[in-house]
Amino acid sequence: MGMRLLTLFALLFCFSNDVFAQTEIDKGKAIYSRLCAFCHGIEGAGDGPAAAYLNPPPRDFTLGLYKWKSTKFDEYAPSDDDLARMISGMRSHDSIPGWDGMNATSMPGWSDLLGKEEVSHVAAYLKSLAGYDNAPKSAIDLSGKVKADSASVERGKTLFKDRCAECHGVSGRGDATKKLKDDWGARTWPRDLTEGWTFRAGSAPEDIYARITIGIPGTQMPSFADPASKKMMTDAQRWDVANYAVSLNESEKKPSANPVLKAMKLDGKLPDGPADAKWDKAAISGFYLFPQIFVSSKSYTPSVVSVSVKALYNDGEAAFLIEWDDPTNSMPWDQKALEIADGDLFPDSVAVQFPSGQLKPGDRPYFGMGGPKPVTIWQWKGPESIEEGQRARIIDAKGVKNINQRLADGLLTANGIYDNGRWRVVIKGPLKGSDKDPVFEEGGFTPVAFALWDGSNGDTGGRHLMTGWQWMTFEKQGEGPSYLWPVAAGVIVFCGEMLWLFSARKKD
Amino acid sequence: MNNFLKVALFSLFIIGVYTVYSVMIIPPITPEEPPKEEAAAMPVTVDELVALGEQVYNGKGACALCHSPVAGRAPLLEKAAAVAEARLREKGYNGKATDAEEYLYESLVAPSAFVVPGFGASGTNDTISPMPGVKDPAIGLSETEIKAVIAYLQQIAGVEVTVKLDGGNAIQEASGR
Amino acid sequence: MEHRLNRILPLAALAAIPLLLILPHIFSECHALAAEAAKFAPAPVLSSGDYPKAGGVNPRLFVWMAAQMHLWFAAFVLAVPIFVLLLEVVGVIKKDSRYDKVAYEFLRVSLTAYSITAITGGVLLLGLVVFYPDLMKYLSAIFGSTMLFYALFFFVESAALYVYYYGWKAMPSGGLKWAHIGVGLLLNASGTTLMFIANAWVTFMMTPAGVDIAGVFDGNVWHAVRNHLWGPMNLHRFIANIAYGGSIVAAYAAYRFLGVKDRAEKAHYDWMGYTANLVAIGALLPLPFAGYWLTAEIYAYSQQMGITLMGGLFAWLFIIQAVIIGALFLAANYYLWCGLGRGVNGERYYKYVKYIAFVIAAAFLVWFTPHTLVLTPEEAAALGGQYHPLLGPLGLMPAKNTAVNIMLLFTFLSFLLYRRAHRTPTVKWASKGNAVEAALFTAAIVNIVWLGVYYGYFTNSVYKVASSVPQVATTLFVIVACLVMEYFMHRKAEISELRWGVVPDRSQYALFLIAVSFTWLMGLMGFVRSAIRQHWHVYSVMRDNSPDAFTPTIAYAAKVVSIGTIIFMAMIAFIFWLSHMGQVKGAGDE
Amino acid sequence: MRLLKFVLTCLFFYLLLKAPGLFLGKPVPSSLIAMYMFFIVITVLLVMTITDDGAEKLFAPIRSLVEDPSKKLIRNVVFVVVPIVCGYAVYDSGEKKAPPTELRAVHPAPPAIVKAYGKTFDLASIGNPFRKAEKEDPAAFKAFVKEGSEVYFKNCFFCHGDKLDGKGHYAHALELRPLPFTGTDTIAQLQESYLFWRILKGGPGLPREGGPSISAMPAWENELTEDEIWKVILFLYDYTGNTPRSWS
Repeated sequence: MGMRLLTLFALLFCFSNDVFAQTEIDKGKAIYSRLCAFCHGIEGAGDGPAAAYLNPPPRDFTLGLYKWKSTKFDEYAPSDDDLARMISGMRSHDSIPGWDGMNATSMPGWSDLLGKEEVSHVAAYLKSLAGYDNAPKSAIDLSGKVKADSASVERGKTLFKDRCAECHGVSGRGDATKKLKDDWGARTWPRDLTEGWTFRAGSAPEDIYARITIGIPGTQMPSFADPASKKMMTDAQRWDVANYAVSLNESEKKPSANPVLKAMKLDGKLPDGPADAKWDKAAISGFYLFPQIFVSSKSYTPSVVSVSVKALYNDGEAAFLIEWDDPTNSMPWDQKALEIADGDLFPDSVAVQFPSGQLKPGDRPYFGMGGPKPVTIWQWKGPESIEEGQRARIIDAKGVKNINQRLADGLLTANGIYDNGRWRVVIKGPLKGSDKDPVFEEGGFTPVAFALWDGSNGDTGGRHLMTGWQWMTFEKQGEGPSYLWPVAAGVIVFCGEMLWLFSARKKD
Repeated sequence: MNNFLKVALFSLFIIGVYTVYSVMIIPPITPEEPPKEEAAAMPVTVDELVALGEQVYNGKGACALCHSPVAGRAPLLEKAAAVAEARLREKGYNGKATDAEEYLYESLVAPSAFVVPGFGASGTNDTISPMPGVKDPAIGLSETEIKAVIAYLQQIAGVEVTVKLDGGNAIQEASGR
Repeated sequence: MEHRLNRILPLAALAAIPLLLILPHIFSECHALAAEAAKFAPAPVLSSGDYPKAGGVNPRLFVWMAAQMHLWFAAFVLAVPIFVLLLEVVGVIKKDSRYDKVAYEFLRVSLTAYSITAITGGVLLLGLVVFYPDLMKYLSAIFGSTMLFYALFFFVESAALYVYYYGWKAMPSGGLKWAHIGVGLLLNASGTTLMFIANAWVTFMMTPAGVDIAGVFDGNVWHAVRNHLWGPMNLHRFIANIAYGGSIVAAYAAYRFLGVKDRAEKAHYDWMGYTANLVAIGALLPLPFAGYWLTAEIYAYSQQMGITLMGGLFAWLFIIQAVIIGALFLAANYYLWCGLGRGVNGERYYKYVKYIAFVIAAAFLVWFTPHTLVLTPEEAAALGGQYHPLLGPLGLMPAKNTAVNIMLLFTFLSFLLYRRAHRTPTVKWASKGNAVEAALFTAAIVNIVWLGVYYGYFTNSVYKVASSVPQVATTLFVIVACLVMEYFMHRKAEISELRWGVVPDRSQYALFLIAVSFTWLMGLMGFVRSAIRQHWHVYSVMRDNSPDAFTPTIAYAAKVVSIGTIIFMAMIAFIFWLSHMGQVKGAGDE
Repeated sequence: MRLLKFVLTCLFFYLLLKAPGLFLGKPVPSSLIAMYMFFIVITVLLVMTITDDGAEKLFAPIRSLVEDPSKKLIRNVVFVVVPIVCGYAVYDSGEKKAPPTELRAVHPAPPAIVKAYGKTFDLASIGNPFRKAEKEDPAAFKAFVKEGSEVYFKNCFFCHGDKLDGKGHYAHALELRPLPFTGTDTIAQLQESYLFWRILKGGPGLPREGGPSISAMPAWENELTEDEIWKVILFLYDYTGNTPRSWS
């Protein structure tokens, strides 16, 4: 009897590893087909029903190639920790608000639905799809971190110009000179390093160092630790570049939670172009963009995450300085733009939208080009040919199907400069010009919305990026608020106190 | 006097609180402007006529206010145009219409000509309709609008739209308003 | 001879009442016969040029203000005689001269108010005739005959008032006193009839009857008078007047209480304030039912008008109403709590006050939690939308019905404690009785909350409204059952004398709050009653095409009502001061 | 001491009202807190002043501050600080420049009927035509749900999210955040016909109080077929484990 039991245990012991692994994979598969298959496909080939509408596309697990791993460049597979991190969420300190998964992609973090164990089951299933069962445990070494002083940043800058600028652009805005594709054939764009909040796997120096050191497998981002590469850098050099990349981040452009565009009042003439020094004093506000996916020709693969806007106004006009990073200027005679464009090349464009005329409280036109209540749109359009140049137009719209272009001559001016991957466009137009134009009152709030066309991403007509109604305020002239009321309040209270005191004395 | 002052201040304070609450705390909602009599674009095609009818039915005519399953105050009209012909032969019918379209017109301007059982004004044993005539100033539909509503009713009932717009008449009327 | 007269007078006054009710019938019949010959014109169609302009005066504001003043004063002078008469009768029956003294004091006050009512009425008429001549022409073509009646009753009322007032001292006792009461009855009957007649004009403008679609009058004035809203409006205004009169009387007593030093006088005014307030709150309780009837009739006449009132534009106005009625309840309770000190046993109930207060305040907060929350963009972002998982359910009707019932129950509890503050039951089953009452309360609360929560949130939408009826029934049952039990329990109780006058001065401010809130609320609800006509003079018959035809916002109306309230309060204060002066002088003469 | 009790009681209720915002991330609107606190403070004050004795004790510290000669120093400090604080409060309130708050009903009343696909739908009586398969033919039902899931992931999930939690990858850019379907306070409270209407007519089809000008929900009648909408509704309930509200 005792003998038999022992044998049973021995047998169990022998098989248990395998048996447990098998059930883990099954559990993982069950979770996978319930939650993950919609994007990544039933077979894990990255071909779920949603896949066609996503950029970056969902990962194909059958290859076992992962972009965001922490193992060494020559190690094909990610570590178990990497897999767990990718499934449960990669939140970094600077991600887009509300994003709990892989930043700026459609991959959410699952830690709110799945426990640690379940995540590991899913990871086990994913590993089984690629055919490897034991993941490496070694991560790259972060101990050689170089302090981010100015010398390091300076060294990094030099290295960056030599090693990285070809793809990321000299200013680091991702204004590539090459058309890039990843191993699955999907279009990729070099990251705009001035927008740290769009980095997929974090924007801390360590994160960037990891990307430089490991590369991004499956894409043209190579490992700079690979001795076989001509561009190989030493550990310290890679830290220098990482430090420099961190310094490129323009965090003031990151949209805040509830941005309000503050227009500053000027006495004289408003600037016509973006180079004017008058812009320096105006406050900058960032706004997140979403692609137009409401009517007809929809856009599912946006190429710009946000716009930054400044505004100035005087008694009769308002001027907007709109800035966004764009890998190309989308000018059809520009060789680089033609090369990089996805399909047909259209001119870039940007537009500002207001409700027309006076607005009653709580009464706004439809944000998508108005409806029964009209909107006024000021649009700037990049040049379609060298001769034609940039254009400005005013559109009076009462819905997408009811659009009237108004003669903008002399009313609206618009002027853009493209420089190293960044558009800076000034649109200047009339306030209170006619009953169709927007009306503002000093100190008041008015809704405003923006739209953006990236021509090299195929944006034209209804296919574009946009914001919903945002608030804009026309700040009162003269610094600081009135001190009259605060002082009056103080004096009244003080008099009250004195009155009280004297009446109390009198009673005695 | 001292008491008077105290009481007066107290009362003013109470009034002040109510005022501040009503003026500053609750959200400002601006009522709609009084409607302006606008001459609508004259429908030319049948589709336009039906579209105008739908607009009037849900808007100016306020028909949907009562003729809806939620309100339950009046019969539903999805099949009204289809049963119109049969209504003429019903016992309770006391109008002068001779065909379906005339019947519909009549039930719009003189609703008591036939009252659908169960929907009469209370205490009239279904002889008088609680519905106001649509030419009534409270609703005040024009001839064109009434015809448009009939066209709309015929369309939702799935019967042929028989309404004909007498062009000259309609235009004349539109400019008259 | 004199003896016989004494008997005939009250009888005649009594007989006058049915006569008053029949008269319009008779009259309208005659009128209809006469009208057959005469043709009436349809309602005129006006353009903005048809409205005269007079300098910088805003016609609408002028008429609004004059009408509001007239209504407030009218409510006051109609309510006070009802009060006075009641007090006089009670005084005679109870043989207590206190009542008589108070009654007389009030009548004097209302004398001045009476003339001011007439003056404001005249100003209102002037404003209407000057600024809206076509409307007045149209209305007087229809109501001309009733205006004659109005004049007649005005004369009767005036005469009755003077006889009533100047005859007070001359008819002090016995049959003469009864004759005097008869005159008071006549005074009240004619005053109320006056109001009914005026109501007909107002309600005709909202729910016109007796005219065809073009506004052509059918000649029968009784048809026009007896329009949809006439009945409910009469009832609603009649009850509201009593509540209003009570609150003003209470406020007057409170003011005098604060002013006098003499103990006996203090006690007198304390008692007067308490009694008047009890009447005011008592009349307030059935008011919502009259309001429901009124609203139901509005819906029945025109769904559009009903929806404008309750659902659409004015939904927030009812939140304001909730806040004010909540404040009224809090004040009424505070007055009762402070009054606990009047009874010798009051102190033992102090410790319960905070719990009652907590429940009432909580119910109040639920009551005015709006369905649609006002959120800053930050809050909206944090909530991820406008829906609030915790507050959202409180915005719905079931929560509010539950809250109101709980509030009523606990106010009643305050009242029970107040009653017990000077009673010690002697019946053997007293402790058992208490236990039963406590059990009743607990069961009622559980039932109300359960009904509200279950039917409101866990069953299907159709039942949502259905829970309110059993809830109200529960509340009413508990109130009646407890009152009956209290009666038997305390029938032979040791009743100690209430220490009238022994209340903190602060409690009197609760009475001011009630009076001010009533006044303000009347103005606001009057506004909404009138505003739901929107751009019509006579709804659906005669359009308002004046430049002021727009419907004002609630904020604008609130400002107008506030200014009106302040003016009215100032005038009332002046009247009281005037009568006080007269009294002091009179006392000096004696 | 009584004054302290008063202050602490009010503070307690204040914290109670703040708690949902601090701990659950579901803040009570500040406008409402202000109103609640106004009445709470008054009620507490009322309760503490029903007797003269109590009122006297409550206000004694303040009275002595004014009247007691020995407290001259504190008095002077308080008398200077209070006006400054008041002045600052006024200054601060004048400074704050928040955009106007706007009202929006979450579940506005649906119309009685909607028209789409050349038909008229009576919202009070229609139901999901595929719902009956849930009991009669579970296999077919599963297939319907799967079809619905595909509709969802081709059209809806960009905003409403992989997890149906309203956190799609474009949600951060939308001013009105997309509605989550998880939890018991959204679709669990609604009938399927309500969802049908919302999907059919989208943001532009909302009544005035629903914020038709700002809702980014498209009107799907132009994009999806009737069956697709009903199937995606099946999926929404199935995935989140909610059951639709019914009338019967």
